[in-house]
Amino acid sequence: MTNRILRLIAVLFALALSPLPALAQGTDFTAMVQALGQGGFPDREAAMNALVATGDERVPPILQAMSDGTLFVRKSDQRVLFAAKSGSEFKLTDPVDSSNAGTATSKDIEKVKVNNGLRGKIRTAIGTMTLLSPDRASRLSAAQSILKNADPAMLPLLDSALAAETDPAIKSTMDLARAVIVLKSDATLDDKRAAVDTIAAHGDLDAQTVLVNALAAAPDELKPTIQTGIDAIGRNLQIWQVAQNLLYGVSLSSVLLLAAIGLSITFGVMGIINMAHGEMVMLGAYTTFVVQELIRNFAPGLMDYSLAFAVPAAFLFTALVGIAIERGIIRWLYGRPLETLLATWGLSLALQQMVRTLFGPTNQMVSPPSWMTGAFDVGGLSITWNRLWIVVFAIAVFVILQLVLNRTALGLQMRAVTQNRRMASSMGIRTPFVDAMTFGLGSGIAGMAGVALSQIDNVSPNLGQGYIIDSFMVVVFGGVGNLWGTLIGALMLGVGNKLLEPQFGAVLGKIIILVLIILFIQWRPRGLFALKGRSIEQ
Amino acid sequence: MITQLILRALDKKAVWLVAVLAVIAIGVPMLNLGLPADHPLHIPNYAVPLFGKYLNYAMLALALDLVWGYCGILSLGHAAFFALGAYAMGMYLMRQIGARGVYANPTLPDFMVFLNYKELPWFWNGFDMWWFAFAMVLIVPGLLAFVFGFLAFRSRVTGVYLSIITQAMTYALLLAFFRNDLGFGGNNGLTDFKDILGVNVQAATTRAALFAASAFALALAVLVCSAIVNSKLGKVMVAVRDAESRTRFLGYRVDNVKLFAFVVSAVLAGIAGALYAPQVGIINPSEFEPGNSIEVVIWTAVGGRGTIVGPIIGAIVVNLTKSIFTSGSSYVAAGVVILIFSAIVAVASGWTKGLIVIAASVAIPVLYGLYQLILYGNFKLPALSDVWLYALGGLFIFTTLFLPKGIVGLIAQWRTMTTKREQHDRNATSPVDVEAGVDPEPNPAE
Amino acid sequence: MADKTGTMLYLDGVSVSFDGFKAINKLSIIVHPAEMLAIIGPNGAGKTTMMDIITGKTRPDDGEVLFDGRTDLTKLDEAAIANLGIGRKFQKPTVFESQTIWDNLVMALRKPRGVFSALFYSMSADDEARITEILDTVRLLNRKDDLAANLSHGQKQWLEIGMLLAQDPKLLLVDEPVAGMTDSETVETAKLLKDIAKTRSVVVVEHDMSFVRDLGSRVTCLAEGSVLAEGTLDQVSANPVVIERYLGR
Amino acid sequence: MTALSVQAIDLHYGAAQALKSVSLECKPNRITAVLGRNGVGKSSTLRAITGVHNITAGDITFGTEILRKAPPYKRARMGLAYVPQGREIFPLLTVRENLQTGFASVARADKNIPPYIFELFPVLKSMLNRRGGDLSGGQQQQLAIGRALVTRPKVLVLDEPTEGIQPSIIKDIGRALQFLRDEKGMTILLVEQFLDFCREIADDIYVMDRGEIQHAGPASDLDLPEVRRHLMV
Amino acid sequence: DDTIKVGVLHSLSGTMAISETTLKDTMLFLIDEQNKKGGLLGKQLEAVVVDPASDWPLFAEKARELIAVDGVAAVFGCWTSSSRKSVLPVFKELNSILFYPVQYEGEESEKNVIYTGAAPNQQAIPAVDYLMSEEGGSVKRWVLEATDYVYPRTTNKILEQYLLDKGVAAEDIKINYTPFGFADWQTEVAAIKEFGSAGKKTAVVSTINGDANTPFYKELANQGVSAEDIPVVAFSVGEEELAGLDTTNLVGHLAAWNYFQSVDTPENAAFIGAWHTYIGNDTRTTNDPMEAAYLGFNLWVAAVEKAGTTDTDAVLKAIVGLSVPNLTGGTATVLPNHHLTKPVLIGEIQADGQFEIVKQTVEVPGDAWSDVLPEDKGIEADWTDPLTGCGHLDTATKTCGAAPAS
Ligand SMILES: Nc1ncnc2c1ncn2[C@@H]1O[C@H](COP(=O)(O)OP(=O)(O)OP(=O)(O)O)[C@@H](O)[C@H]1O
Ligand SMILES: Nc1ncnc2c1ncn2[C@@H]1O[C@H](COP(=O)(O)OP(=O)(O)OP(=O)(O)O)[C@@H](O)[C@H]1O
Ligand SMILES: [Mg+2]
Ligand SMILES: [Mg+2]
Repeated sequence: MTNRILRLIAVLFALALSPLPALAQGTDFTAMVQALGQGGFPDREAAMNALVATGDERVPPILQAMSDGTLFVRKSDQRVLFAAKSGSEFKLTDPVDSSNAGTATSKDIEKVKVNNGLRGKIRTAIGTMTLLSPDRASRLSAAQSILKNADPAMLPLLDSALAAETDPAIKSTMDLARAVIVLKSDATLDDKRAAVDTIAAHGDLDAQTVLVNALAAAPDELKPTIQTGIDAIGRNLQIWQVAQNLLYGVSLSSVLLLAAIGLSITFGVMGIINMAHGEMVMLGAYTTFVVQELIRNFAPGLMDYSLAFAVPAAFLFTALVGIAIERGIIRWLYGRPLETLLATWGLSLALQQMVRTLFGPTNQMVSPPSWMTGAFDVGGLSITWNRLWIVVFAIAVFVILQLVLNRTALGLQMRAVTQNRRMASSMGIRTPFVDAMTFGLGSGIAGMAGVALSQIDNVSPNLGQGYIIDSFMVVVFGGVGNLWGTLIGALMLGVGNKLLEPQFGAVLGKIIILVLIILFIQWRPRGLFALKGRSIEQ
Repeated sequence: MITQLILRALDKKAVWLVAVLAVIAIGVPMLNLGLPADHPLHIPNYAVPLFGKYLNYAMLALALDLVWGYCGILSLGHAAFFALGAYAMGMYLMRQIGARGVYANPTLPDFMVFLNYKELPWFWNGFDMWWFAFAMVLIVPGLLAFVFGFLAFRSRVTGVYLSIITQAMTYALLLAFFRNDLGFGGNNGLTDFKDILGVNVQAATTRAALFAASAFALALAVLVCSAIVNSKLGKVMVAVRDAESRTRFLGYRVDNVKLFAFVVSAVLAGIAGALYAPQVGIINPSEFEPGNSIEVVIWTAVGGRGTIVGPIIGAIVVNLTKSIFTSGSSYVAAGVVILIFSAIVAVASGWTKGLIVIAASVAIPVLYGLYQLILYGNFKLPALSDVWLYALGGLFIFTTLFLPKGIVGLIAQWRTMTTKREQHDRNATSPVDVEAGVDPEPNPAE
Repeated sequence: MADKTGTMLYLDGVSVSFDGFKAINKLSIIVHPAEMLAIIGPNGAGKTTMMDIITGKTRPDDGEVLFDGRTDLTKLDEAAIANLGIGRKFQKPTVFESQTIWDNLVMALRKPRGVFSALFYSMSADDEARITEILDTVRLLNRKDDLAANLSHGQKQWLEIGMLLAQDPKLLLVDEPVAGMTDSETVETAKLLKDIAKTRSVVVVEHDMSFVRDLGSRVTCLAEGSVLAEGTLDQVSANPVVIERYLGR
Repeated sequence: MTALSVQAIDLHYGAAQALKSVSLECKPNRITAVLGRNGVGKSSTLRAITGVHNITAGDITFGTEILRKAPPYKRARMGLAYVPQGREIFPLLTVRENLQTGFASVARADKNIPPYIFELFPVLKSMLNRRGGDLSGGQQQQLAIGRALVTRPKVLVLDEPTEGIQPSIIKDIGRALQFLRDEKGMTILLVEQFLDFCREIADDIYVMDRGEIQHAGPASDLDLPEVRRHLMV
Repeated sequence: DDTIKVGVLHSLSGTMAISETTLKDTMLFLIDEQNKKGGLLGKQLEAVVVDPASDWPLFAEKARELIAVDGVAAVFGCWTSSSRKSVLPVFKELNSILFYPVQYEGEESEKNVIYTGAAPNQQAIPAVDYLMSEEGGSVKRWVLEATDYVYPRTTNKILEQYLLDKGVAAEDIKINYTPFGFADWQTEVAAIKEFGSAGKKTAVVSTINGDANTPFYKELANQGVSAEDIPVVAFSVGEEELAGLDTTNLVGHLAAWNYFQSVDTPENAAFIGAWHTYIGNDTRTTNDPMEAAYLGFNLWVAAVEKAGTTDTDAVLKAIVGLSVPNLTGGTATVLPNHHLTKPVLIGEIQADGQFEIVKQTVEVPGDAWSDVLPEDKGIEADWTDPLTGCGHLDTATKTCGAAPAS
């Protein structure tokens, strides 16, 4: 019941919006839909407005399809149709009555074009029409779009929606939108003051934008209030800004840690100057790609969990590659650490070229799962899901590795073997096995890092190259052979970088960090967590 | 005293080397300029600066070997000194352009005009005078090495820690020189050189002269390095390399020894860079890339570190290989390179290993072709440019595995081998020995 | 404590601890010019650590370390201390493995240690004779062109002794010189050291009592980082605590 | 029956021959000592036995097995433990971890440190958490012996075990070796310069010179002049 | 000789391989097609492919080798400005021709180079014009987000001047540089969001180079910067780059090029069809530099045919004024300044990784010396006669290579 009334209000609002209300009302719905496919962007906009004015339930999906690029015009009869790609063909459906309209090839049909401007308008239109939708997500996005395009004409609609709304997040957005509208409308000064306070209390960047916008248009009496509001938000934001930068730093650190932690095994523990480390990361990223392609083709339903398969797959695959490398090359080089630089450099060239041969030189696409896209707010902090997951992943890898190295027999044997291979063998430790396992472990962890990096960086043959220098810096900065050092090193470099960046820009910031590393090493010649003791000082 | 030093420098090997270089320095230009183009011994124009470049690289590698091979300082930033020398020379060459630039500004190089510089930055002053620029070629890398080395060696930064901060140094320089605001032409660097010492840099005679200068400079570097390593200081350097703290307890100031080697080496690298810039015709920040410095290390290792000829041979071999394999049409040359290398390996460590190398070099193109066959249905052998990274990577891997002392180590190996073939084989890289872990330095940090 | 003047080595109230473990605890020791001091003491008593302190490898937390009665060794680095004339043989033999035995000695030979002196150094006939003599003493003359890496454990000990001789220091610190030597070699070594002690100061650390007896010098027994007993060997070895803690029954 | 027998082995370092047709036998439940001057090849013999360095000729039998080119860890797992010259402690592992490395060659039930090790070397107990590399020379030597005993060996091979150890503990070690021989049924092969010590505990002796065995016999032979001659400078 | 050799100078390894390999394939494809048509001047064409390995000095070495050793008639190659700068002296010295297929910063015109990619006025300025227009969203505030090297620096210099000329306030322009291969864009994207929150419609003009783009766009998607709020227009992002990205959250961001794969013309359809057949892969994309290579090659063929020889000077003389059809339905004409006439297309990213063309201009003549910059106003280049031509001609004073009038 209320719904119908509200819809009516919506229609009225749309009428106000639409330039050609009378016309729109008069023509029949199908013709109005067909009009979407004609003329240029302005014509299309008019046709859209007309459709919105009908208030018809069928409109939002049509508009959504238009925005998503799944609305097409059939060239033969100029009919506007939904088109869904299946194989090399498109399945056509009529948007008006959902009837099947046959199939077509891409040559027969033409997309109903939208551009950014139109897309924004579609969003608002859908917003007004779905403000009362039972679906929480569409209500939220509706509220947000109204906030973005606050129009006084929407006030009654919003008020009634507010009354019906129970979800606090949506309600708060609606409150904000209402306040914004009030500011724009010709409400009383007191109402407007209250609105400014509501907005200021929100305290985020959006609120600031609203107020800055309002300031120019506001009557003089209101200006001081708005200005204080802006200032308050500004101060608030500044504090959050620092926290936000720290957060960015932590997130960068987690990436550095992931990239470096495998190296802290192959280089830190085993003493191999492993120039092919980056390529192990790269292979991990490609494994992610392959796993995702397999899932896309054979089990599309699991797409969202592809990373859960990719992590073990990448670990196993790169670990096996690592073991093969150790057995084939590295094992001849123990006791000649500098030669490992030469061989692994050669290896990295060959591995890069191999990937280039197999996959081509260009980037491969790894899509983010839905649970890793987007961001959420905590106070004034905006946290993106993928960064959060990467931080969690990095910590998990760190903890597991720490346990393996310090709590298992294999960990003890690894350390023994790398400290004195001959004696370890004399103690009954199967050195070839342990060597292969250690290198495999380091490589496997690098591969897992590749899974994470595929989410934020190129999946290309050069992926590893971008991280190798940073990884060595982190390991060395933290102190070779100490996992905690790697952790703290990554944190310090990551956070330092992100704190410097806003001040000095990325380039200068990076230079400063490098110079600081050089100076730091003068002060602590064996890194942050230097291994101590007689045997080292020798 | 000095004469004695020079005499000592001229041990048998060095004499040979210097003589060969002198012959090359005079002979190549003569064959290039003196003979008609269709003469079979004529050296074509394009080859002169190319070989000149190899000689500059060889000098850089030799400089690195002085600190790495003899003194144990693995510098992963040595190309920075090379680049600084090249930049100093490039600045001189830029000033020589004068008003002939696109913008015809008599003092400002083109890129400065374009970036709205109103006057020359202070550090560009003086570079119009050749003696000043040439002095800077020595002073700038030397000074950087001195300051850097003074700090690092005094604080006893060693091993990988030192390597990594040298890498940080060159990386920081790379980023800095990339910046347009720094006044060195940003990523495009310095280019479009016209004259050097009043003559056209592109003239064949200039090219030949620059080549001769490169060869002589290399000969000089050989003398300098040989003098140093044959002196007692050379022994101390090796001692520092092998047991740094023990050397200290003998009363040697390890930091001074290292600093001396480092500075000499940086200056040599700078000279090499200065000769490189006019021959290549451009100097830009990519020379500072950490990968470049690592490559220098690799040339040295391939040739044989801790020797004087090693790095020279290594630099030339690797770069020649690179040139051959990156070019489109030298299948024959590439085949010859592979055969020679396999032969070397076969001589050094037995014919089975030589066969492994040949097998690998046949297998990769064939696998590549099969892959194409599966993918596109037609079997076609790959272009050299598609497989050269395998070849280069393979060269490095096989060198470390089969020629642990580099290419020159071969000669020494050859000698022992002729007498005690059997034992030798067992000792070189026999798997069981390594398994058992003949592990001279069990320190994880090195 | 006692008078500093006229001492070759003067340690007073020296302490050092590692991660809270007191390895040296208020140690005081004096060595006079041309005197030999034998130091014994249980494993872990701090004998090697004491030498580390004297040679600048370890910085004491506390206390005074003087050379020649006036030079404060705690302020100097290893090279400076070595150049004052303090030579050391390490407990674990450390020689320059990739160089020949001859070159090991060339480097050790007492000459100016500067970079340029080393660069311009050329060997005189005297130097050559001296090295040959030392090689003869340590019985490595026939192996002079071998790499030091190819020596057995005991031979490396000898080479290190040779290097110490070549340095010609005023104060010799010798840590377990006869470990791994045969009995007759031990006797030889004792003779050699006694000879040296006629003109130099020598501090010897050893666990071989017969060797210490051969030295016939003053003996100090350390335990837990400080002096437990001092005197002649007979006096010290009669000390019940020394017997209990060190010599055993 | 022999626990360990070495038959005419040669050993080379590069081109240089260190052992020439060396043969020796360790009888079960006995302590066999090898003596000789510096550089005569004593350690090389032990390296050959433990597999740390490969022999170029000859054979080594351990019980009934022919070792030939078996890597050291296989030999350790058969029950051959080694205390090398120069201690070879894992410098960055703690004392406890150093001892635990021996677990690699024992059955699960035996993965504990036999208490008598701490009775023998009480200092190890008090330093369990210190890094092995920080110990004093003598402490390291004690650790090296303790570590070998963790593997519960059938045959224990020791290279100059008394080097750098204080007199009272040398006596303890002597007693301990006898205890191991008598109570634990261990066979012990030992290289030693310290004659008094040998005289006290050894059952059989071999004397080496220039890479060859010059004399073999019971411990009492130690005082023969021809044996002495090989030990003189 | 019974063949005419053509040099292909693109990095097949190293950091630039990702972009340049496709161009090598394109050249081989074009040469193959031409040979099927009977070759050139009655001879078959033969490609000589070398790999300068993303190493700038090696570019010079390889260029020299192609010209001096292999005797190629012309070279098609280079991508980065540095590589072009590195080979320039070689082409001048040995008098050969380089066809350079990539958009670049302008401020150059050389006798021996034909620039078949866009000059700034054929890409950057029209893109900005579009965004300033009502249709493009009436953008008032600008972030120039760039990689720190010469192309972005120069483009930004021109754009900044242009925007100021158009009355944009200085505080409404923000320029930010990041290093090559930059991978962590959190701070930068947040700063863009913040800059865009001042109440005026804001857009980002991106001259971010190469590999750094993917993480940039991934971060944009993550932080939810949508094209309707803050559109990003890029000059270095084409279909090839998008192929490595999930574009569902990037729909609506823009790129300005002279060609898009989605261009709906028969020429383009034929080109794509032939390309797919040649490369044996229906999913390989086409992109703007490929079209530039296509144009360059066809122009060279036409010029050689016109001149009747492959001799450099004759070809250079013949080529000025020549026209060939482009793939977007118009023609490309070689201007006296060795640049081409090209249409400017603005495209919006679609969910399928293609661009939807939202605006297309008529052909714009490429301007070597930007008219936007005061010091370059009135400077032209004229190579109508290659022997007496001039790359930096002051049209006011009729002097060549003189200092700018200002
Ligand atoms: N860096 C260090 N960290 C921790 N403990 C140390 C360190 N250096 C020495 N110690 C301890 O200090 C004590 C003294 O060691 P030192 O080597 O001086 O003994 P020592 O008297 O030479 O014994 P030995 O006769 O066995 O050679 C030992 O207990 C050793 O564990
Ligand atoms: N790693 C090695 N490389 C080359 N030669 C060696 C090596 N180790 C020992 N040698 C040589 O082999 C010979 C025997 O050495 P070995 O170590 O077996 O002697 P040793 O009898 O144990 O002497 P010591 O009592 O001094 O320990 C010696 O002459 C030595 O020079
Ligand atoms: Mg000691
Ligand atoms: Mg021995």
